[in-house]
Amino acid sequence: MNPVNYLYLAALLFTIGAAGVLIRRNAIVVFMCVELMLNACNLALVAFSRMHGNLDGQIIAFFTMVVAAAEVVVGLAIIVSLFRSRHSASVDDASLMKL
Amino acid sequence: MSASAAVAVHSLWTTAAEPAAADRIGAPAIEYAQLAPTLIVVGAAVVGVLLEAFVPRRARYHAQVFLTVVALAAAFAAVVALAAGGHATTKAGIVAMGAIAVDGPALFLQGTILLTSLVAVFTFAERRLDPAHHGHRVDSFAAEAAAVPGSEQEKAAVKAGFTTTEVFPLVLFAVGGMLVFPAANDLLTLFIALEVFSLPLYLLCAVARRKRLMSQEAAVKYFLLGAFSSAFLLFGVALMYGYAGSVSYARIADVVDGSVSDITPALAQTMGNDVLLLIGFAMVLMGLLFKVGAVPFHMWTPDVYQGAPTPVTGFMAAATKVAAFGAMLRLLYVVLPGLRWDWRPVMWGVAIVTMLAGAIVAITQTDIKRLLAYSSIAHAGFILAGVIAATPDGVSSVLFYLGAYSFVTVGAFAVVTLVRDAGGEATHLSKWAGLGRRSPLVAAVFAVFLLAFAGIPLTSGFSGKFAVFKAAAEGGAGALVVIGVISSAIAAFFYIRVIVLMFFSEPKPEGPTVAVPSPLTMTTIAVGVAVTLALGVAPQYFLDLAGQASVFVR
Amino acid sequence: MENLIALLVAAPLLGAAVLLCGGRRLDRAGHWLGTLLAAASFVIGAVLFFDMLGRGAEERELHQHLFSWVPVEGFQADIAFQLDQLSMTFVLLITGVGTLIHVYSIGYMEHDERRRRFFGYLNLFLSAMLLLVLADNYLLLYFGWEGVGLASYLLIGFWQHKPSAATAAKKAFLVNRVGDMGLSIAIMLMFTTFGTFTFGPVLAATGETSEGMLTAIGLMLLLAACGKSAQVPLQSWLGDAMEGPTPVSALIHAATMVTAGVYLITRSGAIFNAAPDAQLAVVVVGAVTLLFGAIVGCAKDDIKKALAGSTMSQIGYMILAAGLGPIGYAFAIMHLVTHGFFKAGLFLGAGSVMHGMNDEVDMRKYGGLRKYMPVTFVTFGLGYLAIIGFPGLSGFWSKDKIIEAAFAKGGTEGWILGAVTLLGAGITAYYMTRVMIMTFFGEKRWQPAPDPDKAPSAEPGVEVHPGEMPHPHESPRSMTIPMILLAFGSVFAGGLFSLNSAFVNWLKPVTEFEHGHPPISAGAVTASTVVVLLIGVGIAYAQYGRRPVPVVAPRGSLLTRAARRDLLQDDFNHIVLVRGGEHLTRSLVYMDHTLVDGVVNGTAASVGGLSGRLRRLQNGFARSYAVSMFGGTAVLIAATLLMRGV
Amino acid sequence: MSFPLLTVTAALPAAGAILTAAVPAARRTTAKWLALLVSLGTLVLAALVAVRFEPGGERYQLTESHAWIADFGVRYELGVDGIGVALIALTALLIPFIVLAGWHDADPYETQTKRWRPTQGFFALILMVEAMVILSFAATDVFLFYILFEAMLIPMYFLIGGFGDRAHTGTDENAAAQRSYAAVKFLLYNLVGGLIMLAAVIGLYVVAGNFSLTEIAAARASGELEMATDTERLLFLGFFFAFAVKAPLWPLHTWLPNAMGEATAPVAVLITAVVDKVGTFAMLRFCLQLFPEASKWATPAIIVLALISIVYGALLAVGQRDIKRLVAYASISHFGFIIMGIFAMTSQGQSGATLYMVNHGISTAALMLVAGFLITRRGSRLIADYGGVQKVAPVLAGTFLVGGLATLSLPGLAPFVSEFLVLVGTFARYPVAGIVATSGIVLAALYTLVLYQRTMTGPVKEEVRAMPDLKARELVVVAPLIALLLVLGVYPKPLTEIVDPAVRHTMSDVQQKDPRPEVEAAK
Repeated sequence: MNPVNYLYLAALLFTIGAAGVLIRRNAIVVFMCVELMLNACNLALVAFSRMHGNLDGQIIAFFTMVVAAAEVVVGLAIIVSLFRSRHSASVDDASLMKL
Repeated sequence: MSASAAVAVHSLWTTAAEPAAADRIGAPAIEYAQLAPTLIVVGAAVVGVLLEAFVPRRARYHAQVFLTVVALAAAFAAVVALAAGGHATTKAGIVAMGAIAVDGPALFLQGTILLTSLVAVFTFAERRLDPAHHGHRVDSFAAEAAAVPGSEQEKAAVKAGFTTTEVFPLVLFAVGGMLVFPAANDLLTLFIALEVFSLPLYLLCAVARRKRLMSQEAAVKYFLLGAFSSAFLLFGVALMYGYAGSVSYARIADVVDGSVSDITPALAQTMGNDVLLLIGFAMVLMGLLFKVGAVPFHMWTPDVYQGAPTPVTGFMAAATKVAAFGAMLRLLYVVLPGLRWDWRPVMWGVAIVTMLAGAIVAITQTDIKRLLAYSSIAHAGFILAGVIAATPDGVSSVLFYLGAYSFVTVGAFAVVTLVRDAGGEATHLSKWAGLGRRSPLVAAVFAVFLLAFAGIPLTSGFSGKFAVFKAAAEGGAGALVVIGVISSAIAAFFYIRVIVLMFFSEPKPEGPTVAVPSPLTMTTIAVGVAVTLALGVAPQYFLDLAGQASVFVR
Repeated sequence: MENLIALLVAAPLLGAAVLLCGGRRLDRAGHWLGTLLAAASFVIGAVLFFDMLGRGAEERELHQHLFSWVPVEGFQADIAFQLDQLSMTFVLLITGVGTLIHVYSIGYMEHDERRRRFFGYLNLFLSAMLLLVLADNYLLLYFGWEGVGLASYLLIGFWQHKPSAATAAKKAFLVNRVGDMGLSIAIMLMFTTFGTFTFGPVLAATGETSEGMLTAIGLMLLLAACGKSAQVPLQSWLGDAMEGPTPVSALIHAATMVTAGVYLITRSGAIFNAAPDAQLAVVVVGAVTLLFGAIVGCAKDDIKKALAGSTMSQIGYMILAAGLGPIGYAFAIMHLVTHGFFKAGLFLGAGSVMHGMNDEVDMRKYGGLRKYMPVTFVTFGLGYLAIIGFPGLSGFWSKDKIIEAAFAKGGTEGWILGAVTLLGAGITAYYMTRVMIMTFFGEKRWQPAPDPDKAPSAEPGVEVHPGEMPHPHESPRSMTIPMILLAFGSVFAGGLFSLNSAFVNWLKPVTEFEHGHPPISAGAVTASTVVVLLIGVGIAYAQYGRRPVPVVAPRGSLLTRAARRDLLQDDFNHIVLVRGGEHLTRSLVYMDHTLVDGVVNGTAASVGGLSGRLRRLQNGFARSYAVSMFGGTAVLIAATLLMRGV
Repeated sequence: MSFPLLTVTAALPAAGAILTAAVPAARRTTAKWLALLVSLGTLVLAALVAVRFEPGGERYQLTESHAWIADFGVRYELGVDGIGVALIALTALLIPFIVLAGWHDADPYETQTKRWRPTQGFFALILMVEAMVILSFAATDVFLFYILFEAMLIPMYFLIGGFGDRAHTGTDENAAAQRSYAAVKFLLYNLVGGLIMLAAVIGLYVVAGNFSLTEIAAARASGELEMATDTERLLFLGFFFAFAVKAPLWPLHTWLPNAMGEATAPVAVLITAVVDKVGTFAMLRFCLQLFPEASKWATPAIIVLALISIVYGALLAVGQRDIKRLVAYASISHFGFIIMGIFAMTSQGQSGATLYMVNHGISTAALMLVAGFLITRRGSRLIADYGGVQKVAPVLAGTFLVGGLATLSLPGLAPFVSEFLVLVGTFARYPVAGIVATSGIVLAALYTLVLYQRTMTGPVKEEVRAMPDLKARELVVVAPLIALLLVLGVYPKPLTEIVDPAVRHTMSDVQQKDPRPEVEAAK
């Protein structure tokens, strides 16, 4: 089957993720959408790797997963601390600083 | 444009290095010597973590400060040694299996980053600005970042004299990432380095001792948007990999130029499809533009600059820009010179919008930190003008500008930490009224920094601005220079507004006090002023340095 | 010999410098020093004069080159003097009359605490005036020209505490400046045409350029002359100039400075001779002013203003004569000299009268003074006879010649000019008789002295007690002697000059002279002059001698009223120039603020507004930031693709 | 490499500035004397420059040249021609008087804190400005000049904004507001001008490859350095704009009245008599030498603007109610004359313009400083608040009158010579312009005499009845200036001798010959 379709899928996932970031209010969900985007990237990488028949893409995918994991750690730490001090994880509530 | 021509132009600012055999499987050969700076810093960071774990709380602060300062100093020494050893020019090369380039720009920027971080770290370690709580000296960071603001737990932590000494390892990690970022020689390293220096910064933003809510909010915004942008960057990486079948800069460049020998059918197919390349490039570029805070990817800047603890802001504003522009230079000059005719117009647009928007919006700011944030946006625009030049002078001018700018920034934010009232730093401009009457010296110093930002002659700001504009003009971007000049005229307005405020308006009775800092912050400010004036009056030496360092290895 | 010329100028200049910088310690001796130096300058002048007489008509012209003033590439202006018969005439007049008036002032200004400064100014004037007539190039002449302007400004406004005086001074300077514009433009024209503005070369080279250019230069010179010599249309300042102390009016605004215009035109004769149109303009100006001044003189009740009007008219004669060209120059100068004597005499007389009458200037409040101040009466009377041209006295000789010359112009022009001059002679007789009668004859119409606060025009000096009746008395010797001497001048000078036309021969080498041939015999002209004269006197006698003169001026005819207001010239100036100017400046100030400044401020404001609007995009919501990033990326991608045209 | 006289001449005041600033707060008088001595020393050095300069010799003399910023093709190059010498002399001459006149202008208010040291700052800034101005008159490197041209603004800015005229109407608050408005306006106008010039400077570098005035000019003359017409014109405009703001030329003039009105009289003199001269000087030296063709191209427009400045400035001066603003607008009119003289492109015009710079400096200084003394006595800048001063303070009034007469360029006083030269020079090429400009002499008389009449003559106002006459210090300030006006009015030869050769050079740079007199031309 033509690997290009995977690319289309990846693009689709990426767009969905981006849309989620733009639409959802809850910081956690937003962050999950970012993760989705990262995974879209992984899919694309793997697809290309397959297409070119070399391993770079797949290696990068592994790196990406690690990075994503690290991001989760940092991100959740920040979001949770925010949640605890405000009792809300809505990104829209957090707007002390503007203009 | 034809491949040969591309190569010709290309060779303007690159020298060929013996091809690093990336895909040969075998024990990786790591040139530790040439990676020394990064290794020192990262190693020290790890040690710092261990210190956190094992050293008793009393001693941590001193241990960490000592470790950090020594590490940064040592790393800087290593950079100097490398440069002296000719690795910046003759012996420049690709190391770590083609992952990292050790060449002029890389070393110059690493040196700059290390020095800036060093002076910035002094402000991290400053503990004299606020009166001691319960007999414990306090710095700018929360006693216990995890504790809810205003909670009993926090009070207890303060009582116990906790301090977030973790910031020092975090800074070291960030610096480590920044050192790699401009030296990254393949897209993967680029991405990893980006994350390595971003994540600690997200955390650092969150740990302010005063105004913690704002601090946390800043962190969240920075983090979400940062992650968002890095996702874009990663997708861009994926697409470019898809296009070239490799993430190595050299390889991609060849593919772009069409000067590759071994063309597999797949490669032939993807090579034909420039859309991959262009979209990929655009997305990677977006990731970098986000980091340098170029319009329209700048919107995090004011909020984060304002919310983050001021020492962090200073560090971030200075070092991040250096690293990110370094990476951008390498990407544009090494990977995509063949695409010059595609990216230059786009960058033109970005530069123009950035310069103007930064300058214009700054006019109506009322908070000094936000003001500086917008000024940093405008400066990003100026630097972009130099990047666009696409000439060796362009590179050197950008390098010079980055060096000059980062010290002014660190110094300026260091001064901001000094002006305090009951609520911590008094960052609202109205509070600065009549500062010149209260403490002429501090006001004068800050005026010097502002004048440098405004690019008044005899300050480093002018030398830098002149350098980039000159490069841009020679690169045929005359219109850009004119717009740059106009926007600096607009920008001048608000810098001057602050000066007027400080010197010509009567001080308010309930105005802020100017804390007398410890030698640490004094050093920071002193270095800032010294460099500002030195680069303003006699920039030749540093221009030479930047000039010699302006050749990328490929 | 020629090295003495500089001393002529230097002596009074030294006096001015010393007196003005010397400070109070000179107050007691100051006036003597001033007078002495004026006299010194006169003596030097006399020496030079006799030396000049000693030499043949041709080598009488002397030159002295002091140093080069403004040496610039292609531009040479020197401080250099030229003393020929023409300038010599003026030197003698200026220093002579000047010295007399210095003497007179010693008495007249006795009670003024700023007398030292007054003499300083007088000396300044003398040196400037001498510089004017001795200069050998137009730029240096301009130097003197403005110098006398300054002196006149300072002296008119000498009693600065009087707003009227200050205003008059300013007015005089400004009107003169308008004239000066003409002079400087003339100089520029000369420079661009001849490459120089030294008398010799310029006047020699008139043949080498177009008549149009010469006409232009001539007209510009005429403008200058109008300003300095109070000719229509720039005459308005002279009347107000009478605000100055009387000696000043006598010296500057009667005898010397105001005649500078005549000098200028005569000096530039060569130019005018080659530019008939310019000459015509000169003649017209002269004729008009001649009548204008005369008419104004008839209506004024202020004795000095009446005399001022007459001065204007007499100078009109001179200008007219000068406009006639070679047939007139000599007579213009001759009349200038005689006029210098008798008009100065008249003014000093008037001053002496005022001195005796608590500084009252309104003739309607004089009357019957002849018994009380005989010397003044006699000298003034002689001056009167002289000016109306009573046969045998100075005025007769000079004016009669001018009238002849006017007729001699020939053609209808000649007739018209002749008629005008004759008419002028008649009017002169009328208003001078009027002055004479109102002042010295008839019954007393004295009034108690006005309250100085109400009428600030009272000259400080004789202490005046409000309400006190004046007690006329003869003036001190220091004042009468000069009057007597001048009276001599006004009686005999004319005759002397005309003795086998000595004066004409004297000037001929400079101004070249040709005999005019009037269509009617000279005798007839003279006769008609005398007749007209008698008519004038008769009318005046009928009006003022026969019936009492009302103390309060009757309303009078339209013309009279207009004449009292200087024929509405000031009103015109006020409405058109002053008001218009005020409006212009006010609107310009407004424009500068709103328009020129407004544009810049507006730009700044609009940038600020833009900033405010852009600022709102920064609304603090992370998601909207994300949107801008997303959109930005989209644009970035689109742009990149577009660049490639994919 | 001979003795670096020019550098030293500029370095002395700079060093003096630092020393003065370092004088401890309590020792105000010491600071004043120090500043005075330094300025006098500088005067001596400037005199030395004038002596060492041979009119007949090289175009640029006392030259110095050191490498500075090779990357920008910038060298530290100094050298003076006659024009530079004249203006350096003027600067060095005026500063002592400015210092002396401002002796008490920066004494602290009672309310001010101990740590705030206005006095030292005031004199230090003045000296700093002097140093920069002198150096900019001597700079033969475009970049060096530009840097000084811009850097000069900062001390001036603090002088204007930090030390306002204490005689103001209204509350202290809005006085302070007006003052900082004036300061900001001054800075922004000039900064914008400077930045636009920066673009042109960069452009020049791109075209020429270095910044050495002499080299570029030579290359231009020899034709080695060709400039596309449009390029040259754009560059010219970039330079000219900055100078026109500084000069200032209508319609870029509005900053001057504010600045001069709000600043203390000595600072106002510093602005108009010294700093603004840099603008006109630069037109003569840089615009004409670097862009001769463009200069010729722009001349008609510039002449028109200059004419507008002359008439407009004079008319607005007539309309002013504030003495200092009046003088400011008068200066605008005079700058119109200077610029017209420069661009008339005749040797009379340009010599005249140069003399005009010097004479205007002296005359304005005389007038403005006396006005300052007057204002400090009465505590008001409004003309309407005065009257009859002549009666109570004759010496003050007399000197004021002389200053005024100089301003209306009365023959015998220095400005007449220069003004007439400018007029003749302009008339020779542009008769109409010459004639229109001549109307300026009437207007000048108008505003000067009106000012004198309203303030000095008439009945004595109550408020001025007790006004003391000039003190010794003030007399020391004014008398020499007036003497100088008289001397230069009658014997300007020493000046013209120095200036003439320089003008001849400039004329040859723009390849212009004086129009020959009609009579000669006919032959």
